[in-house]
Amino acid sequence: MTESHPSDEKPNDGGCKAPHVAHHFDSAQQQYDSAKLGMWIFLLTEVLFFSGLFCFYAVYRANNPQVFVDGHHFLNTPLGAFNTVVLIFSSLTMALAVRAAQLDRNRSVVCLLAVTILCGLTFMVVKGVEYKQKWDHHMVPGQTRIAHWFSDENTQSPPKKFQPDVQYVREHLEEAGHADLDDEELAQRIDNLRSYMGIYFALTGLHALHVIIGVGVLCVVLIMAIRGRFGSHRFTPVDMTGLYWHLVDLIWIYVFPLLYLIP
Amino acid sequence: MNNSSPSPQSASSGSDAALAHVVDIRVLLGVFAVLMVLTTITVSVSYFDFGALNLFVAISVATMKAALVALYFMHLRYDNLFYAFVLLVGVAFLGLFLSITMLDSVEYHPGVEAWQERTQ
Amino acid sequence: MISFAGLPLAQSGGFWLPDSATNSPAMDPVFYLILGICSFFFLLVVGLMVFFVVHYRRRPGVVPQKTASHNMLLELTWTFIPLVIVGAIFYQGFTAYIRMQTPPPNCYDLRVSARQWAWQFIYPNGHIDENLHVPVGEPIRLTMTSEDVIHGLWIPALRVKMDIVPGRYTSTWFRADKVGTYNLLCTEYCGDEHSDMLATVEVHTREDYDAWLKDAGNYLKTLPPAEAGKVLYQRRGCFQCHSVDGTAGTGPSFKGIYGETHDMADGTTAVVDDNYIRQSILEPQAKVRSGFQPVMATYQGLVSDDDITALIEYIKTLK
Amino acid sequence: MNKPLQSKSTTGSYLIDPPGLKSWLFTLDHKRIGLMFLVLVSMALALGAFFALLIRTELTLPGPTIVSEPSTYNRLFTLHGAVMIFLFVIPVIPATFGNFALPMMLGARDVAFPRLNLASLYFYVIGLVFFLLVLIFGGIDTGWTFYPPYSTSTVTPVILAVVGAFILGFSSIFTGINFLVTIHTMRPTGMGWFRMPLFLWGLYGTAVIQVLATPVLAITLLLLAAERLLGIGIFDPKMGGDPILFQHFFWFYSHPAVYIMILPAMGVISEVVSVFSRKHIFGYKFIAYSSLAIALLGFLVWGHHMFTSGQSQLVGMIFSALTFTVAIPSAIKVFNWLATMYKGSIGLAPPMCFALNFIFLFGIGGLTGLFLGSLATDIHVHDTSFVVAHFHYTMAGGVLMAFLAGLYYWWPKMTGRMYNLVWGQVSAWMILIGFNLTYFPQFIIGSRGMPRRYYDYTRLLEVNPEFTFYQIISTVGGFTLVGGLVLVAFILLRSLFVGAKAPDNPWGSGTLEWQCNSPAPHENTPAPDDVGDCYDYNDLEFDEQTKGYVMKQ
Repeated sequence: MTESHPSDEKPNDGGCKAPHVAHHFDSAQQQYDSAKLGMWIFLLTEVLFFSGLFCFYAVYRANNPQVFVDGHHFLNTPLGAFNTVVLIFSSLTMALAVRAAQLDRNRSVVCLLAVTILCGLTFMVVKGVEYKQKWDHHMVPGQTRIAHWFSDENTQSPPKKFQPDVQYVREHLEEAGHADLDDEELAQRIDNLRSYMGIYFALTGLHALHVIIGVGVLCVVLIMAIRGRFGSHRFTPVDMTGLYWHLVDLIWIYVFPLLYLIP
Repeated sequence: MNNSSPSPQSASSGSDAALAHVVDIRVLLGVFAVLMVLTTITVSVSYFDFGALNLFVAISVATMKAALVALYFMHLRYDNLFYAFVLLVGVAFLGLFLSITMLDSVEYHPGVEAWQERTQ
Repeated sequence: MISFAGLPLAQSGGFWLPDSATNSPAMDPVFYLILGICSFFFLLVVGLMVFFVVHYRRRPGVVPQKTASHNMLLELTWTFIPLVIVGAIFYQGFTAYIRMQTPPPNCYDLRVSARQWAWQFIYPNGHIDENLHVPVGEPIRLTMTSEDVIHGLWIPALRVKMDIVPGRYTSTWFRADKVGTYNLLCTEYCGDEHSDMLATVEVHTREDYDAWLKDAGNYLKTLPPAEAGKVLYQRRGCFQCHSVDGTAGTGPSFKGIYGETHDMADGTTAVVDDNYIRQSILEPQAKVRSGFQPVMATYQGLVSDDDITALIEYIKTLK
Repeated sequence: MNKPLQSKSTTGSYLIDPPGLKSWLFTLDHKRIGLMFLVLVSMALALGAFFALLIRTELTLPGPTIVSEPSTYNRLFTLHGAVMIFLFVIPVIPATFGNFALPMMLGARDVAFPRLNLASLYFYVIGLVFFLLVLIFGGIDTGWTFYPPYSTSTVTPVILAVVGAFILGFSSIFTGINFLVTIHTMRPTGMGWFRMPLFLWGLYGTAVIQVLATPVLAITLLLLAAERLLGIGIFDPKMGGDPILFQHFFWFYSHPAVYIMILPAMGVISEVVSVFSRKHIFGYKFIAYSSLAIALLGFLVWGHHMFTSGQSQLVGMIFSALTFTVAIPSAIKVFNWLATMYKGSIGLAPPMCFALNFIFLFGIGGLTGLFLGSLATDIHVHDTSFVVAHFHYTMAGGVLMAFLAGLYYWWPKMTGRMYNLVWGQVSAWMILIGFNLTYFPQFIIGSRGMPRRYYDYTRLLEVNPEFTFYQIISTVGGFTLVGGLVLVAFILLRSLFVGAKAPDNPWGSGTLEWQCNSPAPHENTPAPDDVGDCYDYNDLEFDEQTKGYVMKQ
């Protein structure tokens, strides 16, 4: 938030507006409606932002179904399901927080926001565990490059290769019923896995980024709630953050079955 | 569109009227319960193979869940219809983008396959 | 130097389109149809505009006359008339496109491989050439792929254009009806030497074509290795990046390179010997000379052992 | 009916109230943000024009002339394209005149989210800095379209440019959200949707595209960066990706983006044509609806950039058919402008001169689009100078002319100064002539065999000896055109120092922003209860004393 210069504070029409209504709005309702419409349009941009990834998913899946059959064996469905529950629960607490704010129950707002934040953090921890598993088996595209950025070596950047742990891949594919793969076919399948892992990390990574941003915004809102900034006529920040948080949930509701469940 | 946009003067009388609908707590808890049931269903059916239906079932359940979240948690059911319109525009454009791009890539895919066969 | 040949009077073909070398230029009538429609509407709009500006210019004492601020009938008219016209243009363009894109069943098949920044046309007998030679009056189908980035094949005289995409095949077809030599250019921007990625289309009679093909495919057997290497150097497009006169291009010059020791980008040194040249052709990224970018694509599977031997012999002769 | 406003604002000019540098840097006043955008986009225009002159000079004669290396030339045309598109034509009219005039035209005190508006300005500045960094690190050579796999394999700093464009996307989205919400929720009681000035309809259509299309560009650029850095196997065929997919992603944004550029330009022309003909705009609803139609149809035609790219024939046909539909709303607008001029009293002040230039040049640009939308002819002229000429006629002939028309039109309200009208007309002629000399020859050489993005055409001369002649004409035109732009800058900057004080309503416009003092006061005057018809000029008469228009007594 930037500094506002003095004349912004001057109510323009003789002070009949509530003090939290900005100078350029006529009424609290107009201000609230504007914020809400703005938020929905922002959510619209978010939907289209993710549309690129869903589009890539659809195109790649339509043309290479086998890769998805192979690929989804490498994801941990129980962890994904757990995260789904966590995120939906956090949506509930968020919705309850908005309700509490509308009803002037400030202590409930604080508690419910705190629970929402905790759920968001839990989600991130579980996501971290999943990512760690992938990293340990070299399943991240361009992993050597990433490792190189964080190392002290001052050599040329290594090529962007995808070289997962062959034994690990073989075991998983055997579990999936591909017991008798010769080396050449295995190499081919590993090669194809690159795009699958690419879409996995792009989708879940961008989603996780949204969760992190959401948690950050929630923390700010929580502090505002602790300071007693909200009430039945001024709950816009809680409401808007809630809409954003629900959208993040909404996207996960699609990501989860598309990546983890469909064989 | 004129009527669906939030009207500036609807509450200009003062800040006494509530800004937005307050959702009944039983509705919120009920929606959460249904969402949990749907999650259980979609996870458990994933252990059975329905062939081409897999995708259909998963997307249908996800869409039901998404609709519940949007209608109740995001208040669309109680709010100005225009917000729902905005969300649907997003979904429609996603559909447009996805369908034409997919149509094209499926159409030209034989050229890619021929190349892959030759080089492998 | 500005020569007077540069004046547009010297242009061949019509004012807008170059000479056509094919009797089935489905495109040209559509082009002139659209040109006619465009010219008419442009003159109409600008004519009215100029007339209004002159006739209704602001003068003292003259006030604007009141006219209707809308007229549904008039507006629907100028909505539907253009709609019908563009519908007609679409239909013309569409049918011509179908004719341009549907190859007849008995096409003569050639393969094209594009790379930065050279063309390789692969003939049925396995011969690879840097120019496109075709027999006159026969439908030719090109099946094309790229080894590195996207290129585009354009033969203006034949009204043929198609992008060449790595990782897949694209194809196009044409029939040249006039014996002669025509330009073939790359139209999809592909890097430094994009504007130098030119080849010619040589249209022969069937007999000449057969004779050329027989002759062209045989040079490895009929010529001494060093001379065959020189032909390969030309035909495989090595010249695009590697000069033989000592000037550095995208890649090092071949002049006097054989037997020298050079610094590599990774800090090692290497002697340019038979093995090094072989490796540089098959795995160009393995040892890149310092001061040059690792941009060369591999020729693995595109050159035979005999080809490489001939090239090495040729490079040895460049003192 | 235009009614005089009850009370003129008591605050001072927005230029000096509140005073101080800090008050400018942290301002939430839409007028100041608009003015700062004007300065920034003009700088971007100057930079882009500089690159353009280098390109033109290089192409004048065959062989290397002033640029000795093709790699330098490739960087020049890439930077010219990227700077002009991302930093100039996309933001120019919404960010400058939109920001300046939109709230005033609505009679609102500001846009709905003033802080977001300021953020939009700073995101633009950051994007600009990224492009300058690209310049410092040697420039990129991918073309502004970033097609992989070239963009994932070239050694130039593509990531920097991609991040820059990504950030500029945010700037654009913020403006779009702001305008949509402002138009929806902050219209005054008396102003229904079809009482809005048409410029606002143009901005509304633009904002719709900005929020719908820009996010897709953002994700595309992120994926491109990931592909280049890590190889996630999306666009690069060597990693299992599909380069055509990138083109779909890219044009899903970039085709609608040309309507982001042209819709507000058409809005400016609608205002100017009506005001300077002293006639009610003809067919208001058709013009308003055609803005929305262009915005929506613009999303259905992206594949016409890909007719020769390896796109399937089926999809090519679908896109060709849809492409032609988008020609209709543009044609409607042009006919309506002509009908507005009919029986008017046409004054040829500089804004109107540029509006006429717009109709002339955009007419050529739009009509030559028919060659490119038609499948058969596009095969031949795709990726040639013909295309270059076409989009310069629409983008430069359209957006740049509308920008200059709007600049001359709103300048008195922005700065409080009048400029020399005669020299303004001279600049319009100079630009019209220079423009046609530059780009018309490119149609001819394009259809005769000159590809675009060519550093050198020596090897084409054997078949096409006439190219040199046309290229020389084109370069002469290019310098005339840029000379005209310099003249515009000179005329306007000079007016700041010696220009007469501007009257409140120098052109006799009926829209609300002209009802306040010039330069506009810090505090916008709220709209009256009955807004009236902004295209009704009967109540206005010229006042010799102030040299401006006032309400009839």
